[in-house]
Amino acid sequence: MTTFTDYKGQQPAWCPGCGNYAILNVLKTVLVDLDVEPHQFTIVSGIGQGAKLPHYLKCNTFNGLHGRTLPVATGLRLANNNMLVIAVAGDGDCYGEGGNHLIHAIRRNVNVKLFVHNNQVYGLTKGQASPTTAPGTITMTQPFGSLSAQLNPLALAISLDCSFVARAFAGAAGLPFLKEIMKEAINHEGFTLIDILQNCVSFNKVNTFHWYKDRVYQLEKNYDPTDRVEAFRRSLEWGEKIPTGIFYRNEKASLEKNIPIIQDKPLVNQKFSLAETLEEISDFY
Amino acid sequence: MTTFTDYKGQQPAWCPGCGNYAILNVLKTVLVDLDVEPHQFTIVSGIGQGAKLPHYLKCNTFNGLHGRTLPVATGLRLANNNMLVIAVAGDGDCYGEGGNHLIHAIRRNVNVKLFVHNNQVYGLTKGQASPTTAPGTITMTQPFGSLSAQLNPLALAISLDCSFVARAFAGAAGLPFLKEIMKEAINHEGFTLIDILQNCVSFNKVNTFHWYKDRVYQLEKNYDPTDRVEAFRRSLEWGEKIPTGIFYRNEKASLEKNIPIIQDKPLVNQKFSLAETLEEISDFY
Amino acid sequence: MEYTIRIGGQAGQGLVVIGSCLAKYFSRSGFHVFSHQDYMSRIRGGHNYYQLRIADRPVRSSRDQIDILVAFDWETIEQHRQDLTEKGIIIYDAVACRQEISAHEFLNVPVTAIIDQMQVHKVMANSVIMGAVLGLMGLDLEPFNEIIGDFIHTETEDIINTNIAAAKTGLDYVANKFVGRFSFKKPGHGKKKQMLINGNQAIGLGALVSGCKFFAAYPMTPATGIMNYLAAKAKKHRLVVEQAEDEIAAINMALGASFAGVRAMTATSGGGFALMTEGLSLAGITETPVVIAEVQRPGPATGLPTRTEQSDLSFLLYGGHGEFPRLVFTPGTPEQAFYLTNKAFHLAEKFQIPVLIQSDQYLADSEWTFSDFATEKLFSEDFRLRGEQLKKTETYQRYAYSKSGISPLAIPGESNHLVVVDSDEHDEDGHIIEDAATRKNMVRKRFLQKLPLIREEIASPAFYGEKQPKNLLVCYGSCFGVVKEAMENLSKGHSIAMLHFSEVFPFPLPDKFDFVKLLAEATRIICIENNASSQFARLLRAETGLNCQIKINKYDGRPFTLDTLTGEIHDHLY
Amino acid sequence: MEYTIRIGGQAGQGLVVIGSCLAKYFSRSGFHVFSHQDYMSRIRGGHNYYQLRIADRPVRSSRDQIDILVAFDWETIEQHRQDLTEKGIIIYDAVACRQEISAHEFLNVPVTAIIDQMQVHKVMANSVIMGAVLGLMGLDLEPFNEIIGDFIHTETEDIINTNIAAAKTGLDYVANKFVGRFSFKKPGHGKKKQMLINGNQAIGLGALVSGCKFFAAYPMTPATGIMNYLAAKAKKHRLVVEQAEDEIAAINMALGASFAGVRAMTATSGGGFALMTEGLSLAGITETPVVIAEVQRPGPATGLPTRTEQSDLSFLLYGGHGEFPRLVFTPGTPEQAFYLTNKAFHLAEKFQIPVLIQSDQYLADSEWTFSDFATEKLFSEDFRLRGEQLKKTETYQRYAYSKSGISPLAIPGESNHLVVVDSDEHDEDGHIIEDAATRKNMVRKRFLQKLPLIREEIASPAFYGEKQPKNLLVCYGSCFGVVKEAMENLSKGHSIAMLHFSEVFPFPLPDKFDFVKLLAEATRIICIENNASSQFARLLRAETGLNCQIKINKYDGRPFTLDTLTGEIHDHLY
Ligand SMILES: Cc1ncc(C[n+]2csc(CCOP(=O)(O)OP(=O)(O)O)c2C)c(N)n1
Ligand SMILES: Cc1ncc(C[n+]2csc(CCOP(=O)(O)OP(=O)(O)O)c2C)c(N)n1
Ligand code: SF4
Ligand code: SF4
Ligand SMILES: [Mg+2]
Ligand SMILES: [Mg+2]
Repeated sequence: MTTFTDYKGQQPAWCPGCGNYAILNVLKTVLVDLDVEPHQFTIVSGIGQGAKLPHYLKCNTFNGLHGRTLPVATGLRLANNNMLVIAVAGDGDCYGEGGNHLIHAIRRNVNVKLFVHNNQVYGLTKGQASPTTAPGTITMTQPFGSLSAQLNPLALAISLDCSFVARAFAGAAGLPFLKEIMKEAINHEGFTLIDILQNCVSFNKVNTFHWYKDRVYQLEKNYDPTDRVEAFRRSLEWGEKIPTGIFYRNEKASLEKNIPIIQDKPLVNQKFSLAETLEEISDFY
Repeated sequence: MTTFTDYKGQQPAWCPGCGNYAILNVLKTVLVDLDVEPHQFTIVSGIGQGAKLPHYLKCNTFNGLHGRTLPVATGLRLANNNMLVIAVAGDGDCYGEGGNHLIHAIRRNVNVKLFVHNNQVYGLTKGQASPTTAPGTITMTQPFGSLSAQLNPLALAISLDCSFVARAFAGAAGLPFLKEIMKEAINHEGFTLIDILQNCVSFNKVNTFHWYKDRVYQLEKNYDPTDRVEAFRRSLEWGEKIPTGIFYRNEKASLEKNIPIIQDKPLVNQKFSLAETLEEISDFY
Repeated sequence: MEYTIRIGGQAGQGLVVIGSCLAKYFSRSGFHVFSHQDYMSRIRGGHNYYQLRIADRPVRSSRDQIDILVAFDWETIEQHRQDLTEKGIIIYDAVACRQEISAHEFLNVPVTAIIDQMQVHKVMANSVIMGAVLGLMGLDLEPFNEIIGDFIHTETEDIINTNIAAAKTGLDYVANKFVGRFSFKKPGHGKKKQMLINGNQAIGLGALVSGCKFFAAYPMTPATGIMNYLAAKAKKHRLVVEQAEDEIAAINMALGASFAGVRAMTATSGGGFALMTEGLSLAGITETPVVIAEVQRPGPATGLPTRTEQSDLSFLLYGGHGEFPRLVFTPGTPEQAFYLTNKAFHLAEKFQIPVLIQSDQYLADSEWTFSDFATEKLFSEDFRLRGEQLKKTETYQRYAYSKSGISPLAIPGESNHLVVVDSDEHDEDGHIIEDAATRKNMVRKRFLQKLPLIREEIASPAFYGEKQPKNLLVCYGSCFGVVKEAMENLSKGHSIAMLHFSEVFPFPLPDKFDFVKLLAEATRIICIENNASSQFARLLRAETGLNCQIKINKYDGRPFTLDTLTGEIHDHLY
Repeated sequence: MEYTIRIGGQAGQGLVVIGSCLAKYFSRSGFHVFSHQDYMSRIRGGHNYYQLRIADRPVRSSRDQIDILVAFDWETIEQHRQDLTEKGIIIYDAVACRQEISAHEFLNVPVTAIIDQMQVHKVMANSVIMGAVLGLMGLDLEPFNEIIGDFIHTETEDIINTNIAAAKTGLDYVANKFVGRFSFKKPGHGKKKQMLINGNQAIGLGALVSGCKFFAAYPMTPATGIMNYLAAKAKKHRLVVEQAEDEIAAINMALGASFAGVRAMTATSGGGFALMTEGLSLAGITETPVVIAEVQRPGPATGLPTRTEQSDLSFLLYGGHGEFPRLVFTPGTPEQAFYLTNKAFHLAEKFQIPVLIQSDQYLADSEWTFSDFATEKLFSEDFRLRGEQLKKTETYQRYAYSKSGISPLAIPGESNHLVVVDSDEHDEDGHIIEDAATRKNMVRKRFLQKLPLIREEIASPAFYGEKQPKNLLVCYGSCFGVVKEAMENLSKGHSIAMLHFSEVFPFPLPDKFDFVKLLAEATRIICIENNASSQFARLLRAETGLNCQIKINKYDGRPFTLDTLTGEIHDHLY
């Protein structure tokens, strides 16, 4: 049995009051409950405030490039499909710079757990609009206000038939729920997206902790997450009320399950035989 | 009044029987009907078979990089919002390499007409799986068959609230309909996506001309393209029957309309005053 | 007369407000200022500092020792105390630092108490501190009162007045302490104001006055300041500033806009530039003018996002596949950055090529003072084929062959001539070709014929010091200021001079000024670079065959400082 | 004895089937073969050709003149007729070419008629033609019958037999024509078979025998052949071959797989490499082993997608931001490509760095014959810290300092040691840092300390010819074969030798073999490159200060051919 303190990492460099602290702590409690030891999983992240998370936790870590979290996680899973792989990204990281990888990781249904720290802003670079920023928001680089429609990550994922699509809020009331969803995601076989609403005290003065708190609610107990069209309909709710929970799930085989040669053991544990490969030379005679 | 021959370009290098010929011809008839002179529009394309189209037409052309069609088209529109800009891309070009740009061009709602020549394969590079290739398809580079879910461009666009989303088939029966849709798209203010089913006689032996012909049908006359959830539901139809037509439209202001400084005249026609800019130096004293 | 002030504390405590406001105070008052910033990649906490050097003569670098240390926290005192000159003073608030120190160099300014007493918001602490600093230097609050509003982003009278009052309190508090310690002659108000500008602002301003109408970029430290500057001017000067989804989109948008007929630019740092290299190559084959500012930070990969290095030179020289002409400028001061940005737009359009301006975090964030920018020197020629002239052109081919290799650059849509550009190899009309003959002609047109003409536009390196030096210092880019001051320090008693390269590629020819001879005849060439592998020395050898016997490198993410560098050079002198 | 056969026609007419099947016929029969392909970026139509050179001694390049031209259409005759030797023959089908020519060198083989007569599918035409070619050379159908199946991708007996019959008909048809024109001694069946392999296959095979387990790439001509080869072997040898959504994903996937503990690779061409440069830099700072094959085509941008050039050398040497060690190999033959790919995996893992293998379309598609590959020379060491050895390691730090700069490379998950890698500057544990001291130490560890050790692994350039040559030819990569043959042609009557560089970066040291002295003492250095700007000559000067007096360049998208190059060199000889 692991304990909370087993996962104690570096001292976070986040601002006091940042929603990232809550996500970090919830993740630790999930790991304790699932009894995953630090060496049994890897967190892959990019660059951004949320992406610093693995340093503040004890785990195997690949803290790569801004936006490139998912390809790294995919390569890692294909080379070792026994490793639990969690991808941590920001909204700019994953929906902006890395948007193409999100689309295709979902299509692959690679068994990666993606947690997006969605603070609706570029935090680390000091407050530019992100794909999820409310239209009209004026920033240092959006002199006429953000002119693009707000990206709806849930609708996007559902349109791609993502096998697990959820939203949670990293706030006091929402934390037990976030924990529950994280557990579900980790236990789900296939690609899972959790869009986590996270307040940024320094740069997002619109979508504050209370802004979220006053709006979020949980999908009904009897909500059926297997109905794709209904899931899409619900994913469009955003405004006075913002639903949280598991919007859509779809039990289909993961990418790894479809690759015959890694069913007995992961690639990383497969012995290489020089002799066998040398036989290929005969083809050329 | 322009005539069909006014648009005669280079000799196409496409295979005999390729669906691209039909698309090229339909586009010419549309231009004739709309009486757009060759110098009054620009086709931006990337790299692929479909992307060679502008050379086979008479028009201003920016034949750029594989996958980068939409950013070029966006920059062009922002610099000259009087120019009709058509973007021509392949399914690999636009949904694969260029996926991120598609997402964000839709969010911007830049007034670009995107025509995707979707032959569900990488043609120019000789038959690898594209994002729209049927799962399981075995190719030279997909030894275990294509393992990714088939990308549904319509559902994706609808999830992003794209202002105009359509599908057409580049086959005899479908051609008048394709023409109609192209016209609608060009007359629509905002970003428009037409996913055009196009047969590739050389590399797509599954989705052949007849495969499409036997499946496509037109959305009902009374179909309401303003209902986003319904549009999503219909966009999921793919199999024995494949709907074509305008799935979704949404009359919202284009990106260009939201930029105050280009409302009187396009950027390219605005005079530059050195004197005025030099006044900015005083800020530094 | 010169003094160095360092303000240290945590991110978010207002160091930049104090530092930049003081810098402005002194430049307004006619002093020369040089400031540089040292900050972490975080928004709150940690340890940052802002350093200002003030003098009655031009200053171009930072000193190692400090005369006044403003400490927001105990860590600042611990980290920087040893850098104090023996006359130096540490201004601190015993409450904020959680201890009182009796040592002679400590001056406890009870900021917290003053704020409570005045019953004002605690941000006013910044003004109290500024007042204290000025008081300690025996100065008054003029022109503090004029400028404070700009730095706290307000025009509200009473907020400004409260700040002035707070500053006054701080000033009065120290007024009769350490009197005359910093005997400081404040120039009469006749004294001409100096302009104060940093590297990023200079590039932004340079773009603005060059008629840049379109700017697309993806935020990346330390380049974002350029975008911030231009975005702030967008409304007034009618620019379109677009934040792209990624750097690939940024450069392709710029190319689309340039194709349409407007002057376009993008800016980024190393990682973003990596993503732009394919687009750079596209600019090359399509002959589309574009200006790219690359503001370096230490790599590889994410590296040290908020710090400085000169480690991307080779990447800018050779980045992008295939062969095409490009220009690479490496300004050494905000003034050079301003003029070279203008020259970049000028030559990008004249030769229809990509032009790269390389800066770094040190130059980007450093403020320099200048009496003024001579604007008559600015280029403002329009090379586009447009309007009537275009309409009356009989036949038009985007890539028509010519002796110079330059083909007419028409505006699409303005006439019935078609503008066709292609990333594939193409013919004069811009259509795809595959034959050997056309390929050869196009490589010649686009590359080999233009190259010598482009090269003629390149200025010789700047030369300072003894005419026939035994010791010749070589540097490029942001090392200019510190190397020049070090050279001046060492010129007494040594045969020394320096060459600074701000237009590095194509490499300058020795025809106008034979710097190659100078190098060949020097007993010792000392190359000073803010990187680990002496990339400029490598370029120099590739171009001239000459080897730099001594290489001084710094690759810890920090800029060279005057005193250390002077010492280091001294150890190597012949 | 040597003959050159050129098969010309449209894309999709089966030129490659005929060409490669004939190549195999001759290599199987013990002849030496060199083939190269010239094709357009289209799937049907246009004009392509496939050229084979057959001899009883090793051949390494293509001739300008041809002995047998197989023409599928009239355009082929028009384009290539003038390249015929005076004894040369043109095999054509008057029906297909829509005209009959009486001229002596024309041999009308009524393929269409034969096919109709035999009432077989028209693809059999290929076999008829192959039969005719063999007949003309006075050869029989052995071993045609053994191999034809592989080339038409069938094992079905009667399809094979019909093809053999078709070939027989073609052979009989020409049997008594031009008898003895190509007096051809067919080696007895004792004669050892030769292996026939092209550059892409050699890199694929090299990866396979080096234990490459993960390959991710995005299709791009002319690199796709590497992916095709490995994908075909995926099932049998248990590789994961993943087609990425773009090149950025491809290299990042490879890094993820390598981090997990398997040997990983990607391949692309110039434009794709441009998109990988940020990931390359990531490999650099994270010290993650990875092998990247870059198969060049003429740029810039899309350029000429199916043709050849050596224009990305500088880009591979300096691509990627920041400073980190890398290796760049430029094989000159499929055999070198095979061994250097193996060496690439070996050194990538030994030093935990990215290793780049640069090829080009010419090398990728050219088939060479070799008696065999000596496999005992292959490296097969495993440098990973895994299993028991890892478990019993007391403390583990991914970036532990060491004299060599190399830190233990552990497999994550195999023990309770944590493996932490970071694209930010980091400490020995792999966690983000910002302090100057750690930064300095890490740059030393990962870059400065490893560099000299990596350099020791670099082989000297290959040297052929006169020991103290007046004329010294210099080349690298795919120019090897043609330069070597040209040098041999010119060696009679001239003081000439050549240096070929296949391991170009870090640049070889002159310690083992003093090629620098050799260059310095040569009267004339002649650098031969398949590009416009002599990128290798530039590297040579940057490394040695030496200047190549003569530069021979080719940048029309085609490879050098033996006769033309020989002449060109001859004009420059001292
Ligand atoms: C290629 C590249 N471009 C830009 C950056 C600069 N950058 C670092 S983080 C970031 C965005 C941060 O926003 P987000 O992903 O939402 O994370 P947050 O800080 O809000 O948690 C950017 C633009 C980078 N590191 N690399
Ligand atoms: C950066 C880059 N990667 C890869 C390629 C090679 N490439 C050219 S076209 C193409 C895909 C073609 O497929 P699609 O876009 O569907 O067009 P189609 O040929 O099927 O019409 C690829 C991979 C390229 N030109 N540039
Ligand atoms: S800037 Fe925002 S996201 Fe970043 S640490 Fe501070 S509060 Fe959190
Ligand atoms: S390969 Fe396919 S898409 Fe390309 S031209 Fe031929 S038929 Fe058309
Ligand atoms: Mg964010
Ligand atoms: Mg396609």
